[in-house]
Amino acid sequence: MNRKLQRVRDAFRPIHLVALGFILLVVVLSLAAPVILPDPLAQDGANTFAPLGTPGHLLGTDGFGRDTLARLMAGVRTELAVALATTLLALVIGTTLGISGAYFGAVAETLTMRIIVDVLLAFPPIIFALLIVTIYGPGPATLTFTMGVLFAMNFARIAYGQTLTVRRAEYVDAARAYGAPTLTILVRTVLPNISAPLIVQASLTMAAAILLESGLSFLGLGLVPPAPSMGLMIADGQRYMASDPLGILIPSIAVVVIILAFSVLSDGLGRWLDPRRRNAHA
Amino acid sequence: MGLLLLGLTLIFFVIRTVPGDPAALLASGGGSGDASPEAIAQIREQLGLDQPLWAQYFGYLAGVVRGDFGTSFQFGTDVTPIILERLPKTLELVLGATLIGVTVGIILGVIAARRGGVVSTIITAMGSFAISIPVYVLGTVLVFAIALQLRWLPAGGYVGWEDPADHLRILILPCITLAVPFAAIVATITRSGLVETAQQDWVRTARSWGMSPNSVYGRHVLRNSLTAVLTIVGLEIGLMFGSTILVEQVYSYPGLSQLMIRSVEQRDYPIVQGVAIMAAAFFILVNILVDVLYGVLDPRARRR
Amino acid sequence: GAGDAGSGEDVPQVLTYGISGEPQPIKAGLNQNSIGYLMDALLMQGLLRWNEEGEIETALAESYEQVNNSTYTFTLRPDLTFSDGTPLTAEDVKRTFEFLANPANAAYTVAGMSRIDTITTDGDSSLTVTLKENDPDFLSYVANPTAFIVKEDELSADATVTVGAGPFVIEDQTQGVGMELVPNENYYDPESVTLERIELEYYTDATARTNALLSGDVDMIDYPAAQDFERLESAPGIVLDAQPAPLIALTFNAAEGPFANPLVREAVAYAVDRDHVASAADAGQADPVYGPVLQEGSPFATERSQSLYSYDPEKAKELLAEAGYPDGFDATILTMSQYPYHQDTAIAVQDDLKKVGINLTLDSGDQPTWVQKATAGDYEVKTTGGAGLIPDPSYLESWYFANATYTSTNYENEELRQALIDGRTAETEEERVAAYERAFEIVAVDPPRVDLTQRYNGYAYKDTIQGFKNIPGFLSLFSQNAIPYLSVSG
Amino acid sequence: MHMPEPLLEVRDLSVAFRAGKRTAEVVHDVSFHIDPGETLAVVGESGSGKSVSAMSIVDLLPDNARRTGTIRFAGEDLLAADAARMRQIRGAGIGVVFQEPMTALNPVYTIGGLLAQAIDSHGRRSKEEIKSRSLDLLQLVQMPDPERRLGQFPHQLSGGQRQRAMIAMAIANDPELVIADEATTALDVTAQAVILDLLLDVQERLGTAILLITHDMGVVADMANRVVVMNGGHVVEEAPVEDLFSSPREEYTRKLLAAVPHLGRSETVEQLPTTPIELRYRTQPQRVVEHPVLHIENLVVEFPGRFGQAPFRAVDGVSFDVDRGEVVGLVGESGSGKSTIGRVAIGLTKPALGTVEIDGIDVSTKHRRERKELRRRAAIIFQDPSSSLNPRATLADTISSPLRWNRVTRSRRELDRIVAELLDAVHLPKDAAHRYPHELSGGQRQRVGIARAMALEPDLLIADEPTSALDVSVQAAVLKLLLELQERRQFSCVFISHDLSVVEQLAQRVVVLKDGKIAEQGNTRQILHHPRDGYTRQLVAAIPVPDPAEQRARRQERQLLLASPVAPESSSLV
Ligand SMILES: Nc1ncnc2c1ncn2[C@@H]1O[C@H](COP(=O)(O)OP(=O)(O)OP(=O)(O)O)[C@@H](O)[C@H]1O
Ligand SMILES: Nc1ncnc2c1ncn2[C@@H]1O[C@H](COP(=O)(O)OP(=O)(O)OP(=O)(O)O)[C@@H](O)[C@H]1O
Ligand SMILES: [Mg+2]
Ligand SMILES: [Mg+2]
Repeated sequence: MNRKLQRVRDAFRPIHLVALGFILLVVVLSLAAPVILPDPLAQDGANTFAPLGTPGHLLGTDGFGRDTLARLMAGVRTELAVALATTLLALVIGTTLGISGAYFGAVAETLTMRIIVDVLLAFPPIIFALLIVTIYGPGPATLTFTMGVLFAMNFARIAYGQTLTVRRAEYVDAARAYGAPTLTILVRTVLPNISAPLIVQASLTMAAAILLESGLSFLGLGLVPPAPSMGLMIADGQRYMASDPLGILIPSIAVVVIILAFSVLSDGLGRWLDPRRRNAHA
Repeated sequence: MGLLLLGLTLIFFVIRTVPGDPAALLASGGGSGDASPEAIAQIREQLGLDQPLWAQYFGYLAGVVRGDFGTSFQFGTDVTPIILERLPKTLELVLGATLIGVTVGIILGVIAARRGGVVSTIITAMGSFAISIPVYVLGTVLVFAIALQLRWLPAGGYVGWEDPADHLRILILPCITLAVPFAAIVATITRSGLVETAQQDWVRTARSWGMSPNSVYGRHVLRNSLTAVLTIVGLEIGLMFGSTILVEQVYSYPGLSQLMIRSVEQRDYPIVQGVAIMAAAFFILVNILVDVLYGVLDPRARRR
Repeated sequence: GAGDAGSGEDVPQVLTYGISGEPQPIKAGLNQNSIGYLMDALLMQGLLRWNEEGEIETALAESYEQVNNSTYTFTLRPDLTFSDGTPLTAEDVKRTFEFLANPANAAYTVAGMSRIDTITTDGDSSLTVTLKENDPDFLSYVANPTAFIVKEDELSADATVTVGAGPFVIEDQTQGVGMELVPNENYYDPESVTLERIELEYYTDATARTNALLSGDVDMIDYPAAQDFERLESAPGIVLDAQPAPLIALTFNAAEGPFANPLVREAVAYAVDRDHVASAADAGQADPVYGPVLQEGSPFATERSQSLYSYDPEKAKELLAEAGYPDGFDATILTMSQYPYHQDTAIAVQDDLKKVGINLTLDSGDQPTWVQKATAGDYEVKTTGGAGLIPDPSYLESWYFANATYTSTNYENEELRQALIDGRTAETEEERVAAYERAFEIVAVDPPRVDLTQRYNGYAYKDTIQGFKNIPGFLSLFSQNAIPYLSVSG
Repeated sequence: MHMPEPLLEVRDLSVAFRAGKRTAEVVHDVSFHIDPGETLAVVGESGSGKSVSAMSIVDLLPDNARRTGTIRFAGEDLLAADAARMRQIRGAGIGVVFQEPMTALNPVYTIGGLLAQAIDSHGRRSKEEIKSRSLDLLQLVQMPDPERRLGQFPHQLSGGQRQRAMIAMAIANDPELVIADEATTALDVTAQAVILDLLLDVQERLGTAILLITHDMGVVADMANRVVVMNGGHVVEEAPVEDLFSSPREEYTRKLLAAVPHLGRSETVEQLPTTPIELRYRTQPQRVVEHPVLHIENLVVEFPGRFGQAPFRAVDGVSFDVDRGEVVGLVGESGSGKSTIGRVAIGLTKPALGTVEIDGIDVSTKHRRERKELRRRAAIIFQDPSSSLNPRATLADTISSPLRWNRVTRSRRELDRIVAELLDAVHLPKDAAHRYPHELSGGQRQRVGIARAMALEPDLLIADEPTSALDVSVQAAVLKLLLELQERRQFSCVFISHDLSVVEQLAQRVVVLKDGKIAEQGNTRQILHHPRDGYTRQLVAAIPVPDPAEQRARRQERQLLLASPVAPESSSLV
């Protein structure tokens, strides 16, 4: 136990801790937001596009007179949940497909990589989203599922490529020779050795999920307004970019900072998972 | 081939599952006017939408085999020339962005990995910025700054090859806009691959020969990380092909995505199907290329 | 001075017009939106047309006469031809009008045209139209841009109209990019055309369109986004001409549920703060509306008719209580995400209605989905946009009681229907005003729909462009009739 | 003889590794020197710091290592040298042969590509020059079929072939000093002899000095002028080679020499003290079987050729049996197919033809139960320890994994206990359990592989060069452990080794392979002492004995043997 902690301590440098701290802070704040901030849905027609620092509206208001800060925090909450769930879903589905496609024979490869992954990748995302929304109706769960499946294909291709190389390694042979169940080989032997690009992809996916959520919500295929979401804020902000730059700037900055925190954190995660890098300088 | 057929079948049925009636849209002038049921029925008949679904499907397949992708509902002309008109434009955009994105991405990734520390953090920060800034915002800002303020480049539109200089000038901003997040993604993946590979024993071997640090990096670290980069590049090229929509919108660039979105909005099935097939074919092509290159880059990845 | 059309200077007479989408192939009589109107104005010609003052002027017709409210005669200009040189005769006009009158052809002007009883031609150049019933507004239908005259061989619902009698013809076009037009050599009045060439360029994105104008890539744009108005107004050398035009309204499915109750609909009419909607959905670039929209200065636009309702949530609550919903109720509002002003209107309405106890959930998809649900009556209340086809109040007949599918609201009120018909068919203006007043009083307590705001429709252009004027009201979309006749100064 | 200026002088060198905030010093105040043209052997216990010291010289340690002390090469202070200068020295001044050729060769390049890069690292050469130089080098290191190897990837070579390629790269630019870290461990004795001859020859011609790290006292006796003995990160003794063998001063050295196996004196291993090991978890009943434990008949293994070329036959019609409790030595020249046979026996490589059965069950059986049973009963020690260890698993995980996978036990405490016991048995410190493969020395990694194989107490063990990287004392301990277990458990073993003296100690029978075919097989004593086959005779003659005087005599004998017409088919050895 102690040793594991030690490894974590070796891998994570101050900057990673700052990132982690920031994310935790954001989570706590966004959870606490309903208590300390005004209702993010409350419109105030008399007070639209209020500037920064307006009393009661620290970050101003939008075209509906809704408090930007409250919407932002509520949006962050939704967004983190949706983006994290999406990423996790994509990671699990995609990695499973990719590893199996590369590890097992040609039949598995055709089935996973060619039939599922390539077809889905080549399938127009907007039509896929339309279909899912048609079947299940819009909302966070549909959105997460749609995006999760879409992004899973990226993970699949990456996992596939990396596994092609790793499956030839002698330590994989060793695992087979020592009777490791196939699942164990895939999860305990192959997976850790292909984890680096997957982790990076996960942090990229976080960002992509937020942007895609914005796009899909804008098309009515994502979250249902007026639910506060960063994606919807961005989509709205884009329209008023010329007249109200703050509207786009605030959620964009929030996304950038959050994504930055996640990429820094993912670097720490990469160090932690790779014993050779754990004690390296960079 | 089988894949294309599968894709084609899927798209054919899926697009028809999605609500929206092309005949009603057409009859009402894109949904803005009134249309009597008779009028809608008449148009439906003209479009062949009154036939049973399977008959439509096999009719379509039979056409595709002959190279006939049907007649666009909205334009009333053959789908093939409409798509072929736009295909090279989108390809130019995608290839231009790929070129910039890959070059800049790899360079930044290498710098980040080699210099480490603060430089790496700065590049990570830039990367986070580049991937989280909405393409639309980036595009608009570029238009404001470079086209409207500095007036260096046009704000958008399209000029054909008959004026090569203007043609290229038009391409610059959209390509850059597409390339920015692309480069960030490539840089991130490159960096991570590099720091992992740099730990391998063979790097030490190459150093022991007295190879110059740049060669060691290029041939033994970068080269081995390229497989991961290649995967991403392949993916992104494929995805870009179908998702340049925002860029095309900001720059009013007449690419396939615009056509696709517009056709989805109009439920112009033949075009949606045509573009989807085109995109799928392109994607499959890119994938085959990636898989071949993969084997070239890493002999262990070969199937046999 | 920039305003002077410098006669000495030799300014190239080329207009580059950035438009909001790619024109669709022209179909006889079909409404194809503002871009369709533009193409109609450029390539086609009807007997009459709206001029930039919002008045009807002659086009292919040399003269016309309203014999009475149900009989109209037209005399064509001599030696008219289509752009390909084929003669255009009264027979072509008759055939076209008959086509437009047939409901199966989905013509936009079908409401007016279907009232035609007989058309008799008198030689090649004059004809008389007799209506089944009085319609003093019939000329408005004839002047509609979609009522252009079509050659015999292209006059069918599935044909694309390629030949017209308009001032311009297409010289070249690139799909998705733009098209070039040059004057039609066979146009009946070539002197009125100063421009040597018109280049249309397609900019789907409103901001991109605005940017194209600001960067000088184009000379003129249609339909700038409300949030860009300020930017355009403050740009030197740019003119923004925006006028209140299309409506955004709430329509109800009156077949069942709470909205079947007139009291509930009336409550809604009182509960929505129109200013709130205007600022939320159109950055304030819309005029609040508290009654049916009528052309300014029209004798029917009485003070009462323009203030049938007011913003009064208290009254709304009372009405709801009276209707049996003292605690309000839950409902779904159908809207479109594709057009942000629809969705933003819905969000604003949602907020206002919540205050009186009606909890709305948004059902927001893309436009085809909206059309499908609207057509199938698969909604409770929805946002609707549009402009009256003619400026006179008789347009309300089709708005309130269309038999056509997707504006159908299952609304029925025999009294109102009769009042509107009376308003149209009465012989004298006083009788008409009185009938419409009666109609509006019914609308006040049994609203078929709730009009919310009249949104600004704008055109922006370089100040070197001469001769353009945006007509206020529903006619704003027809302002593009002036495009072929513009000129460029130095 | 007057004192020449030393080529390399190492003084008070200490090396420490940092992990988080902790540092661990593994080399303490080491000093030695090498004169021009001299061969200095560094011997010592596995893990004593030999490789780390050597890598310090050329600054090729991982970046969490810290060096202190002085290192002077040709009068130049290497600790002060900047990166550009170090680069010039590496390859041209000092060439390095690494201990584990699998992971040390970049898998994405062909041997030809790698050689070209090594040659090219100091000044550009033309394509033809590079090609001819590459071929020369491969011929120099006795690579069979050099032309074909140029186009092959590292994973397509046998262990010994990889090592030869490494050596070729290290000497590509005629360095003044060659650091040879276990350069010949994976080579069969004949190849080893050839390489050693070659190094001596290069040394004679070019005056190259050699820093020879080895555990093979025979090689030391054969090659070295002086010997440095290391233990626990310290230099314990330094002496000219004759003095060391005749009158070792230190207790540790004496022990080391005593442990050296010597062909014909196979009892030595018995004298060593070992830790008795009792793996108390073994539950399955002994099976009484009538079949041989391993039955190989007419085995043919082929590897696909490049782009339409004919497939390469690595094993060609091999048949032999291993009975219960029997140890069969598998020897033969590098690339003769030994490892391939081992992989086939365990079911990792599919044979093209022939039968391979364990306890009468075909190894390629389709039945899940049978396959599981096979895995449970057969174990393999891979030739290359580092590539066969999952770089992301701790040693505890690696060693205990067979137990977990075969559901012998899942209890943490039980597993911890067994791991500790196994680590102890292979002389690894207890704390090694929580380390990762890259934090170990080559010999330590090899012992991890052995411990893993022992964990299940297999019925059949395929041991592919299991002690090649081990110093004699550890080797003896490990061998003893094997023997003990083997006696008690009656397991069978295919013991692949190039070290005939070790084979002599362990094996009852020997199979000699050459070019994928069996050259000779039979009783160990008979094969090693009265070889009938010409090739076997050469093998025996090539074994270096750990006695400088005797070895000199043997060297001459061997030259005669090679010159004689007895072995016409082995002309490749010249
Ligand atoms: N994957 C492969 N592809 C092609 N050839 C291979 C492959 N693996 C091994 N070979 C060839 O098969 C032959 C036998 O290899 P093997 O590893 O069995 O030799 P070995 O007897 O173990 O030699 P060593 O003592 O050097 O380890 C060699 O010539 C080698 O080049
Ligand atoms: N990267 C590292 N991090 C921590 N400890 C290390 C590292 N590399 C080596 N060591 C430790 O340093 C000590 C010396 O290792 P070294 O490789 O020099 O041994 P060696 O004498 O070459 O042994 P062998 O004969 O087994 O190769 C060993 O105990 C090893 O565990
Ligand atoms: Mg070592
Ligand atoms: Mg081998």
